[in-house]
Amino acid sequence: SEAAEKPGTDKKPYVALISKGFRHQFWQAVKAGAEQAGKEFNVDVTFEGAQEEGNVEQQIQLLQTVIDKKPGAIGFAAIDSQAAGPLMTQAKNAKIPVIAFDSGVDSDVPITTASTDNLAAAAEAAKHMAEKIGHEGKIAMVVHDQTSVTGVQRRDGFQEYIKKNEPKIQIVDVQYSGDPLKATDLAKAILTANPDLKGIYGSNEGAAIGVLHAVQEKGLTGKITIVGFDSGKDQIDAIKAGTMYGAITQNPVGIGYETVKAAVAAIKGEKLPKSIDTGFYWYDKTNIDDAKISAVLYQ
Amino acid sequence: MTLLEVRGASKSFPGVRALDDVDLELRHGEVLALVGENGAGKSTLMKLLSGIDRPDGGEFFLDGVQYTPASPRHAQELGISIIHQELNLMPDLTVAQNIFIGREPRIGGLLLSERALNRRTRELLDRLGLPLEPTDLIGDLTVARQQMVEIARALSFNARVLVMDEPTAALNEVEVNTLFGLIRRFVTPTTGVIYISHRMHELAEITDRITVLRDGRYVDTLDTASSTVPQVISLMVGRTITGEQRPRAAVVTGEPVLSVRGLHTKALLRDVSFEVRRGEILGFAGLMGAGRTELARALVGADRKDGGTVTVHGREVAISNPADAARAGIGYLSEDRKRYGVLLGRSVRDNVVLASMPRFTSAFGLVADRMIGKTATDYVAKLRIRTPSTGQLVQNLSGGNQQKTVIAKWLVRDCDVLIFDEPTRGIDVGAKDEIYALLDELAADGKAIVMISSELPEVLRMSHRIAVMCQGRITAVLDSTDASQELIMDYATRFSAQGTVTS
Amino acid sequence: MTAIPIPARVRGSVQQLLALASLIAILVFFSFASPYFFTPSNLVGILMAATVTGILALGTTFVIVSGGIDLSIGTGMILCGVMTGVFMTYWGWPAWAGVIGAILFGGLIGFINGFNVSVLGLPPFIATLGMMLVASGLSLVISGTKPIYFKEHPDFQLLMNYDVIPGARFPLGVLIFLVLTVVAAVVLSKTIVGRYAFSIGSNEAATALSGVNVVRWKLTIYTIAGLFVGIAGVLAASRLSSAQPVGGMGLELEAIAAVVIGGTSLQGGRGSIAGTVVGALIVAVLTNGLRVTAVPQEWQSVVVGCVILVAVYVDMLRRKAN
Amino acid sequence: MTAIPIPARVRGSVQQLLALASLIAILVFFSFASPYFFTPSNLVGILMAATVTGILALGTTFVIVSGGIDLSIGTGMILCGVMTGVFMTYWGWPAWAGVIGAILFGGLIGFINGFNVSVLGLPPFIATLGMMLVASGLSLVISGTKPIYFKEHPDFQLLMNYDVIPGARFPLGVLIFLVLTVVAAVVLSKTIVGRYAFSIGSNEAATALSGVNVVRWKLTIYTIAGLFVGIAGVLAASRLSSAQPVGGMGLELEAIAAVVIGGTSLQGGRGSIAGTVVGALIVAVLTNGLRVTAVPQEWQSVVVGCVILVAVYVDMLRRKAN
Ligand SMILES: Nc1ncnc2c1ncn2[C@@H]1O[C@H](COP(=O)(O)OP(=O)(O)OP(=O)(O)O)[C@@H](O)[C@H]1O
Ligand SMILES: Nc1ncnc2c1ncn2[C@@H]1O[C@H](COP(=O)(O)OP(=O)(O)OP(=O)(O)O)[C@@H](O)[C@H]1O
Ligand SMILES: [Mg+2]
Ligand SMILES: [Mg+2]
Repeated sequence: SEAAEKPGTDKKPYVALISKGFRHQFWQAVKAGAEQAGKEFNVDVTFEGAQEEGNVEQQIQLLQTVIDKKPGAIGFAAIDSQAAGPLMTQAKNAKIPVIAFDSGVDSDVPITTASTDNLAAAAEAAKHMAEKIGHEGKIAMVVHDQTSVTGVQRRDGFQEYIKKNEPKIQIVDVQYSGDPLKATDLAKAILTANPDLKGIYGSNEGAAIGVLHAVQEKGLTGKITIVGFDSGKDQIDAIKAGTMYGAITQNPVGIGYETVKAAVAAIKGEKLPKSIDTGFYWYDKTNIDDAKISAVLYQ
Repeated sequence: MTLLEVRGASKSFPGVRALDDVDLELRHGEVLALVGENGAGKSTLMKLLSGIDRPDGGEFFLDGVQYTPASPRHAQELGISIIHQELNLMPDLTVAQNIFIGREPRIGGLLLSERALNRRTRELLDRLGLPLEPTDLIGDLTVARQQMVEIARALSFNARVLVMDEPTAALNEVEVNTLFGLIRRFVTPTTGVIYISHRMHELAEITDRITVLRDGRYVDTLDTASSTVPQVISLMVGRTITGEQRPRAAVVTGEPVLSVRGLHTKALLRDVSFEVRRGEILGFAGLMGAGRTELARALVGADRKDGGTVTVHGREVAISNPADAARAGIGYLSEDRKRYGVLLGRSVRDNVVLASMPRFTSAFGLVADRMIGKTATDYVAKLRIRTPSTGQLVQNLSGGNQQKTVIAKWLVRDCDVLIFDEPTRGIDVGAKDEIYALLDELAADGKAIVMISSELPEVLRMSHRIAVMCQGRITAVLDSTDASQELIMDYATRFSAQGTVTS
Repeated sequence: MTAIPIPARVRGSVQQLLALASLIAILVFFSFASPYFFTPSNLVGILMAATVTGILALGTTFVIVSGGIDLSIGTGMILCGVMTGVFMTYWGWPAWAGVIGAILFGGLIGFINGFNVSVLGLPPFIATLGMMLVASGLSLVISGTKPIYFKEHPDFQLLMNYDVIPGARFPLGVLIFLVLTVVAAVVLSKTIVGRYAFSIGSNEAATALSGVNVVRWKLTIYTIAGLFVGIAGVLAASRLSSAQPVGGMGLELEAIAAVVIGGTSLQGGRGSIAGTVVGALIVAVLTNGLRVTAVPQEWQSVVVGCVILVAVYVDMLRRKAN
Repeated sequence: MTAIPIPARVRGSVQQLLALASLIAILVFFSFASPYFFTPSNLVGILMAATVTGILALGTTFVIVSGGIDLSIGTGMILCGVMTGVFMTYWGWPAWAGVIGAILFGGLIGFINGFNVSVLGLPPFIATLGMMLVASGLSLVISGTKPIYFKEHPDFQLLMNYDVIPGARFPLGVLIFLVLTVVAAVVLSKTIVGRYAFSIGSNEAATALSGVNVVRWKLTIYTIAGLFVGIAGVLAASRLSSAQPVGGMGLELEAIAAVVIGGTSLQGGRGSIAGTVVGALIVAVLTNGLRVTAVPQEWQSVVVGCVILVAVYVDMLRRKAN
């Protein structure tokens, strides 16, 4: 109902979530999970993210505004946790419990963290890539972003796994873009410069879609192993059709849900574990229709 | 020893040899006229003198000492002050700020003192007797007043040599007299003035000698006292011009083409009514700021009207912008060539056809370049526009030739009513006669012509009837047979005590 | 006076040749730097990468020549893509109707810009900045912040990708870009709207006083730019076989840069379509070349920035020398 | 002649008052719309949000008044922030030296822009677009694509956050913004560089003919803008207690929008610092108000876009009526 969405119009507790962005489907799925929990536990939930994903300054401003509204609890997915330090202290002084989500907040203020281990998830993607290409050959990476924690972890987790376990696999290029159109042109250039490439990894939905279209446009469908991240209809279809090998998905709905659930517990003063693992899954043609997987995929 | 001497100055532009081995000598205490046809190279020579352009060859001497002006500032420091043909003012700054740009009074070397600036400007303006407000924005002033600011600025330097490139082109008789007074006061045994003008009758009044340029070359220098106007003109154009005096025309009795009733604007115009007949030239005379330009602009919809009707060929027309006016058959040639006349960055060709593009466009919207080229060539020849080709950018033409280009634009459009605001501004004597002939021809063709001019002899010579304006009202409409300079000036100064006109 | 006539036409084409020279220099450089660069497939890739920005730049050339600016083309394009999805997927229109609808929608965006600029008299920068924000928000609102897929129209992606030359890979999208270039060049240099764009850009007040209905023609000019935005949006959606509701910000600067690199003056009154295409290609070739030669990405924008400066500077010097 | 003299001074201040009226209207609206809006802490929050963009807008007002444009302020600010990190963390300079160093570095960026524009004669749009790209790349290169933290200077964040009024929350950063506003206003309206900025923007050729060394003064003007960029960069870094190497793109448009909303003409020659501040506040208040009233985020940019259009239009109408 209208009233339920407006904070402060009744005595319901209010939980404010500040995320890294809101435009991408991933965040929309987190939002959906959070709102679901909001209904279930009868709390008001708002969800806001930086207009421009990765803009620390914008996120800090959102956080400031929210703290001024004195919510019952705050959920926070920090773009840069150190940058948020002063505001974390401010929240603590105002006695507003903070729940970190998506990635950790490097501060002792948050009571708990609902997140996925991005390093481990990326390593899982690397493992599947290595198996598929027979543990040797050249591969490349298209990473959605060069500086954010998820971007860096999804890059480093992948790279480190290959370095440690796959001596015959060579990563020839790492380029950055999460915009599908730009990622397409960029992946095409990588394919051009490396005719003997065996596989490409795309570190989020936008990057993976870009890689997919680049391979199609180059007429290399089936010859290049594509491993992606997140979900979305394009990736799901491509995996079903066999044009993409598989992808890692987090459980974005679960992240949102767990965050609000933890916030409610914190408002009530209940004890919470130090971290809540929301998990990740590898999915490909063989398991995509499993109930456990399809529950965490968003279209 | 001479005050200023030029020896063998040469200057070329792409496609044009503007100056070819020109000599010039300015003596102490004299006013030297520099005359020549449009494009003869007068302005170019002055630009070399004042350090704006570098010469290709030639030497300059000031009091016998050779100098090479490196920049306008350098020339100024040497004591050479110049009023350019094209206005060079900052429209967003005030009168005072414009006059003292680069020489602002400061407090403690850091902060500007607006008060001191305005005081000094007020002193200067009072000394020169110019009716200007130091704090007015230049952009709000008419061309004539802007020209006065230029004059004030040039005189504010302690100059030895004052160069005036057509300072009177935008002025009318009264202001011209003010200017001459200023020049006479400026000239002392240590100073001199170079005076460029196309108004021949001014030369006798103010100058001592006359130097003539033709086609970028030095022709001759005459003593003003011992030479006649036809003599000067024939040197200028290289042939004799029979400056035939047009017989004063009889009253035209064709049907009215344009009739204006009760035109009114908030700022100035009060109940202006007049009509122009087929085949008639209606002259508009008045002092600066009388409202003639404002009338023309309101009429064609360039400015807001607050009342009044306009009828063309007996049908009332609603005009809310110049496009409506053009559709109704009314064309307006503005007095401010640079701002409202030409497209400086486009070719002569593009300018000439600008008002008539649809005529040169096929059904598919494609423009007929060949036809445009032909038309442009025709008019360049007809008006003797001096340009290497019709593709030349208008900004590279001399001032007078730019003016001819604007006139050509309206000739191509073929309107029933043509309003010419100062049509001969900056045009040389020979060309002026050509334009007069053209206007006569247009009238004879059955067009109705409104001619606004600040040169009374021109108004008297050309018009069948003359409307005189004062303070936004028409104070008289005279038949040309009855009109005289004195009578016109009388009606042009019919101010009333309350600021309204009694007529 | 001795006239040495150099027809303006000849000088004009020499200038374009010179801008082209910068492009060729860059092409030659990368051809030596990487064996993979000067291959048919990579060159086609460059053209594809240039298509969307290039089409935006074509349309915005009209606006810039007329002395205006259009900041709404980037997010406007995204919105047109979303509208393609709305028409074809949500409303079930046939593909041709969806495409035409989205292009006309682009025209509508342009028309509104033109209205704000010419009728209301807002500064073009502000009018189109406002539209940029509005369009970026509306894309999200209309799409529900999800990509829209063309389920019912699996062939829609052929609009960009169909190989026009059997055997060789030459995508339809690139052909469309080339055709649009010719159309834009003809419209700008040979039709009345093009002439008026130049006149208005050169001196709007004088053009109006010449009896030209400046309001109407500015409306037309912005609408033309909007139609190009619509086409770009449709092609971008076709390429990704989905309407992506995010992005587009920054694309306007890229397109305007292409126009300016091509020698069109932001003051208005001067410019050419040929220049714009060369400008768009310079950016596309540079970006691709740096990727193919695997220059670390953080250095890429440094290099692109410097090359743009140098290219425009060299172009300017040569013009002066002319 | 009946002169009806309206001194330029009076007209100017009336205009500013009117722009202020739009701001007040928005403030009143949100005060009624949300109980959280008109609270001291939220108002201070708005000022803090306006600080960085506002300071950028102050500097760029000089450039725009002089008829130029500066697109490099957004990424340039990011680069200055990174340099703060380099000086203070990598090189171990004391805080005061790091701050001054970074501000001077901003001046250097501005100086290079000024050099490219006035000495080389590049169009300001291109010159500063090139710098925008170079700065955004250099930030990544220099920082190693990682944020730089001020480990050795835990107090550095106080530069932005220190409460100047004991007890009440009024951060030092906002005070700095206010002081800079006064400084900029004095420099623009009362000193020679301000006067020449107006003069150059009004008619550059005529200014040069008047003997003003236009090249030198344009260098100065761009350098001033650069110094403001440096200050903004330092404050942004202080606020985040880290130098973030990404972002900044788009901020230039926001700052320019503030300047234009404030009544400064992009043609140059007209403008004021007071207007710029009001423009910056309009954007900041609007953004904050929409958040506080919990307008869905995808609608926010639509609303901001529309309000900007309306505010500028109303301002224009009132000016005309004057
Ligand atoms: N920058 C330029 N580029 C090309 N040609 C030029 C340039 N400046 C002047 N010219 C040409 O040089 C010639 C002389 O021009 P100038 O302006 O000196 O004439 P003028 O005697 O002052 O004429 P007017 O009486 O019309 O003002 C003209 O043919 C003009 O077209
Ligand atoms: N753009 C403007 N802004 C403000 N006032 C103006 C403007 N243009 C003209 N005026 C004023 O309107 C009055 C009429 O000027 P207008 O130009 O119509 O006179 P005019 O008879 O054509 O004289 P001239 O053209 O010789 O100066 C003058 O008082 C002038 O100061
Ligand atoms: Mg001249
Ligand atoms: Mg007049």
